[in-house]
Amino acid sequence: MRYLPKSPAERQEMLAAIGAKSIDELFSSIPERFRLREALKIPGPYSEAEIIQYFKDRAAENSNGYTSFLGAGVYNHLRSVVTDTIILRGEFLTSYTPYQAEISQGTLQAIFEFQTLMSQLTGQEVANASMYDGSTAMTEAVLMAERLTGRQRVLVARSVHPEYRDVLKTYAKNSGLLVEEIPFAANGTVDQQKLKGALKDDVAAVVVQSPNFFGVIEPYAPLAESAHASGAMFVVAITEAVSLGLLRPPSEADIVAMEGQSFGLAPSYGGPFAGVIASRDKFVRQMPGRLAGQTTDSQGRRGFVLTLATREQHIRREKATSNICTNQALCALAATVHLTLLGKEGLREMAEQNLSKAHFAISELLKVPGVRRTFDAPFFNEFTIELPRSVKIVNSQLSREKIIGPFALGTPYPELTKHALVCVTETTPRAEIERFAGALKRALEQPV
Amino acid sequence: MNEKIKKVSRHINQNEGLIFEKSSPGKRAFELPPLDVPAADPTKALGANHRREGVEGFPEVSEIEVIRHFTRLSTWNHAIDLGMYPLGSCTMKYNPRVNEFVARLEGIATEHPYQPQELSQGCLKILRLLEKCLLEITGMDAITLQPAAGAQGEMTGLLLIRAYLQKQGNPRKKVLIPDSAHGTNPATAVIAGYEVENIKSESHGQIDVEKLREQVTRDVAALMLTNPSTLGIFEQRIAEIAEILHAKGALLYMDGANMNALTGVTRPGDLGVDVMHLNLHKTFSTPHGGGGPGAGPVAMKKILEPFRPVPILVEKESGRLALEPVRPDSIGKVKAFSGNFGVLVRALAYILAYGPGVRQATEDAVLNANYIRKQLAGVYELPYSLPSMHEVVFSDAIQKKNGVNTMDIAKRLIDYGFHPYTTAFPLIVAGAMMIEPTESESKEECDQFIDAMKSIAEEAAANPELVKTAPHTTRVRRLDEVGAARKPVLRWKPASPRSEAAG
Amino acid sequence: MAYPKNYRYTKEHEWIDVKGDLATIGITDHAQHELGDVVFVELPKPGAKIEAGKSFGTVESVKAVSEIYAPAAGEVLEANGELHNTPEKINSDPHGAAWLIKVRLSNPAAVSNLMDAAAYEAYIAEKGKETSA
Amino acid sequence: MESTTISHTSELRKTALNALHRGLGAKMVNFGGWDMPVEYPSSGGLIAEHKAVRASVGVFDVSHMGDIRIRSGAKLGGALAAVQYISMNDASKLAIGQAHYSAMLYPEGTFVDDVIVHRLGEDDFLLVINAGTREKDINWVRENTKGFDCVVEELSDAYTQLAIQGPRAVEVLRKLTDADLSSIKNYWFTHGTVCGLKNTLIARTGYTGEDGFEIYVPSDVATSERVWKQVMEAGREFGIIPCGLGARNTLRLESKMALYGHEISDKINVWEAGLERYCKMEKGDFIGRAALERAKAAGLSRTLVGLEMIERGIARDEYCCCNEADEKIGVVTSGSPSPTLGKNIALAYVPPAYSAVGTVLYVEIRGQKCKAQVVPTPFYKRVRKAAAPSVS
Repeated sequence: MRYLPKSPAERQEMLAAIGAKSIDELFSSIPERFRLREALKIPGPYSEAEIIQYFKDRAAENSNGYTSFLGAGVYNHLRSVVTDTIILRGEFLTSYTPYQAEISQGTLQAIFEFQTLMSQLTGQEVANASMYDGSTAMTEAVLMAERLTGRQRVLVARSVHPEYRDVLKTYAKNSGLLVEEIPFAANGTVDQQKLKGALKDDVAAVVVQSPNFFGVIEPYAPLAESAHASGAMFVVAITEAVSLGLLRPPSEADIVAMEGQSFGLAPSYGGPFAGVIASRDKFVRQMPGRLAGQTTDSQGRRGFVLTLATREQHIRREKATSNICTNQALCALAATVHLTLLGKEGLREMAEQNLSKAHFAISELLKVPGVRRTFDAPFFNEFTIELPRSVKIVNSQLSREKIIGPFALGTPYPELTKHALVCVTETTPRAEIERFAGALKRALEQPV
Repeated sequence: MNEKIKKVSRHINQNEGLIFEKSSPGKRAFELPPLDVPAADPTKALGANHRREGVEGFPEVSEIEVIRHFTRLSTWNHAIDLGMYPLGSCTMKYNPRVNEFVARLEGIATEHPYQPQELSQGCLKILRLLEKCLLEITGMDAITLQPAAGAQGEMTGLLLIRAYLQKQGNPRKKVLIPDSAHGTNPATAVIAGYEVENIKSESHGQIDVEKLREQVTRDVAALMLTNPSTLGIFEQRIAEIAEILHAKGALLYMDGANMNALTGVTRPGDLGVDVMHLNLHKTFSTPHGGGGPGAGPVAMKKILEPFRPVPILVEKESGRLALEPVRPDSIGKVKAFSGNFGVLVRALAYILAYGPGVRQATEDAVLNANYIRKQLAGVYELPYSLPSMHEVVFSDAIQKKNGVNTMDIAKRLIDYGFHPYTTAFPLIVAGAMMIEPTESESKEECDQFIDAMKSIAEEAAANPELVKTAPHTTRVRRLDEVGAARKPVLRWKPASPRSEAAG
Repeated sequence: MAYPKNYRYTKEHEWIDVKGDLATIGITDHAQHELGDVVFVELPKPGAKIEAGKSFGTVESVKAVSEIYAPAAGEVLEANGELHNTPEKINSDPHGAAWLIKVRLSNPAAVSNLMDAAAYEAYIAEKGKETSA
Repeated sequence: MESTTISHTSELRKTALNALHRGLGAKMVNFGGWDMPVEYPSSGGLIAEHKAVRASVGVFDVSHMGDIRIRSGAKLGGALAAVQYISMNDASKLAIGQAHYSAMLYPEGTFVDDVIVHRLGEDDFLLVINAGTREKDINWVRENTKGFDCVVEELSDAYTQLAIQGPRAVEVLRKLTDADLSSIKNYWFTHGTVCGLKNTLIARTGYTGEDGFEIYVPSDVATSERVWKQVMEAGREFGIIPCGLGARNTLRLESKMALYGHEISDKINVWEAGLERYCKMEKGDFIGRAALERAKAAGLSRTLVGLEMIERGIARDEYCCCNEADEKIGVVTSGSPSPTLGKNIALAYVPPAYSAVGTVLYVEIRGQKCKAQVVPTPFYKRVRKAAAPSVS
């Protein structure tokens, strides 16, 4: 087998050296009756060519040739080939968590740079080395707020990504956390009156997303004010990180939980991505996940180590701040390389193109008879429109024209079955936007 | 080496700064295609109070600088591609490159989790086939591919157990965890809402079954067992252990971290295990990537099937596949979207490459571990005499006499071109040296490792100081972890009289 | 390092120095030795109640966290803020400058059940044998 | 333990056996101010002498070595206190009749000289020192033991010191003494009658890496020559031959035994020399201790490694070591062909980064870069019999 570097003779030699007659002897500690007699019933062995063919065949059964207007937490952005060139280097790809600092300085310095970039982006003082994804990052942020405040009630805006809220509920169930949802106002932002009403001195955190799930940008200041007024932490979730190239960062937030997928990571049918938690220095010892810190070696040279490890499960065991061991180092590295390539200007320009295309798109779509804008509030690259009929039906018609229609809000928000979340990024050509508008017009003209 | 010297020579003494220190306004490494729609005015579109003028401190460099910066950093890492990486319990095996290739294919990497399922049949078929393979390998009845990593798999597994017991009226209080277990287990148990009760290993490092009998009460929800244990020893009475638990209505959870010792040889399902997680980044060769991403599928027996996290992959009568978002008894969602798909793709590519022949990989892994054990026994102390599976645990007892401990020896290994083994774990072995070669090491590589370990043992006796101050060949020497923890510097800040963060 | 005669000691390696119903509490030289370089200390706020045998804070080294257990019950009057910036004091002067908290004891008499210096030294000597065995 | 520092006294010193050596046609050299035999062509020369010691037995005249006796004065314990203060090993661990390897250090933690310390009695020690450093050593000892209640006397000229070395040395000596040699462990000694000479010091020590004895007999020519001849006589059946300093040097080199002025000197500290196991920091204060503490904290800048030449050429003292990049990284301290291994070997100081066994580096031999490789040391290890356990 091509992955195994031993000849039959060498195996015999090694067995002899061990003093075993057969390989089975090495498995003697497994009770005879439990040892598999026949071979596993799994396909293979396949040559490299066959493996590639298998996956190409599967790829052909997916959405090739379609233009998509989906966002809703996973975004299609330009990615430079440089990013893959770097993360495919064996020294990054095939190394372990940098516990042995002396021979992991590459990974450690890259993480330190990632932490710096994330702090700068989010307007926070410190960011960790990444989490599984945005949904778990937001959940961990809430648990962090619980530890810091010693309170157990959490208020989550209903305009936060539905799947993020679901994950939070799963974790909350057994940690005695009480999750309550705050409705959204007519303009799609958090209903501030309802929020004030729900806020008492037992609330650990107020969680909002911006731009929120409807693409609407939340006003941080008043929300932060009400949260802090009752001693709760203000937690901001961000699913479209590119927006930070143009949007003022949530510097009012105590904790920011962000999905980094927009930074050089392919949609990849939902993962792997890279979550981020950023916060204030004074909270760092309650922050989950790994942290790279700068220090010096015995000769006074600058070097980096994983630090404050005592928060982690492998030391604290049952007292750990989280049970997460892996971060998403390679995804974080991809994001680091990607952002380094973009740089200050590139990120700003990318954000501006998203803004421009989205605003062009909404103007085109609103020309279509029967299409109305749902929320009258500023947005970045996603917006919600109302159609005269169920979005699902419209989408099935659109797909005949090789268009993957916008996200149908009806499933997570029953009251919004006729409302669609449209996403347009710098990757969507003007012609496709116009084709979409045309197709939508035709779809709506057809009798139901 | 003097930080001022910016000349770049051989990588071990190369002095590459932080990317921020190379930044200079006006440099670019990326250009976008021209905008083909009217430019929107940000201030008008967003409102002045939402507007931001670029990200302060963001680097401005050219493409070649980016390439060089990260390429130089990469040379400071050890990696499987460079040589043996014998970290115990981490299963640092070869990461096949075809896995990377297929994960990046157009139509695989490009797919959106919300696209219509009739346009996602390819993705769903991949998930389906992987499920089938993993079920066959583990001997279980049902599986979820959702969890993002081993630790989340553990949590998912315990939530399944909790939901199952809850359904029967009582979630129970305690989870039993052997003292040899990995630290994640207790951390997970607590997050799943359970108290942790440690159980002591008997003198051979196996679970003390007699004591277990007493400890398993109606309060016990489950036992979390790592098999083979972190000592690399197979839990011989596991079937009996399962019976004891089942008799009291408790379940057996198996940490599959060490599945590389069992794949194709025996099946946890047949051993009486009720639920287990797999680390695809260990046993199934997906790259560790410096610490993630991973994936931690959870395989289970029928009784737990109804509680699986959503979405659930189902086969419609038409033969078409679908992800179902709701299930009445589901524990809910553990992660947004549908698992770490990209990682799952790589794992399937690995399984297909071997097919049933994966047993050979397991045999070679165990062969390597036992070969190293044989050659180093006597040179280093073997705290437990039971036969080793895929990894072997020595202790530094002999070298301690010269004041040389496991960490010193580990660091000296670096000078010999190897990554250190796992130190100071498992906790029940003082000065543990936990070595897992995996099947990816040739006899030659194993022999070189053995020679290095022998040579270090000699040095430990003849010239302890040399070992205690290792490594000597790396770009940086032992780093001041105490200083790093006392006054954390966790991000770069522009050098200023006040801020020393830039070092 | 000598163990002050006037202190009392616990099996969990805390010391307590009682004056009337006021007491100062810290960790022993043995404890700081076991722990290694201390990097962080977590202490209760004034006004907090502590219970005998219950954890009231933590001391962290690079690779270990240990709970600090109250030798006796009482109310916290003051926590040693110094230690936040100079945790290393716990390594250099555990029995003096690196005291952790000052408390008003609810039952000063109970302290007499704890080990005196001699008993404590015997106790750690005994432990030493176990571990080396 | 010998020195090659050339003495400037016009008149070379001679041992009591000088005439005898010349009679045997030995090739004589000025060795540290002494007129000493380097090899005996008549007995086959250096290689034959070397092999005789490894395979059977040979005898060396090492009377040029110095001997310093330190005894307590009125107050008991004075001698021990003094020895503890001037030497780095822990003499309090010595039983009467036991000896150990040690060294006298400068306050900088570098070497005044290395010594073998014998404990003759509770308050009575004998330090055997190098020939070339005799004056320096004795003055150093006198200087630094002033504060102690002890008497220091130099006995160097009182003894003729013969080293009978090799696996069969015990059989040779057994024929000449009443002492129970089998009861003398390695690095222990006793007093017994040798060649009729009562109360002769018999030590199971040596400088060859083989089993063997060193005996100390009165240094008058008559007695010395008589004992020498009787030893040769007793050894004949084992093929004993006289051995010179040449063989002595190759023998100690194969066994990685330090030579003053080469592996150790006033420029090299204990950690660098890799002699940590003979330096007992925990025993209390001694000259050089503080500096060694600091040196430990500072970390190693160089360490002593064994080299084996891959390309032809013999690495000699003072030759440079360099890496591929041609950077000078270290220096050879001793080098020679190894008669036992049939290879060219050397000891050298290099940065720890080049110390791993298998590391390839280059020795500059007369402008020529010759490839060498770091190998495990000692180059030669004798198979010990249970009777003679290791010192360390």
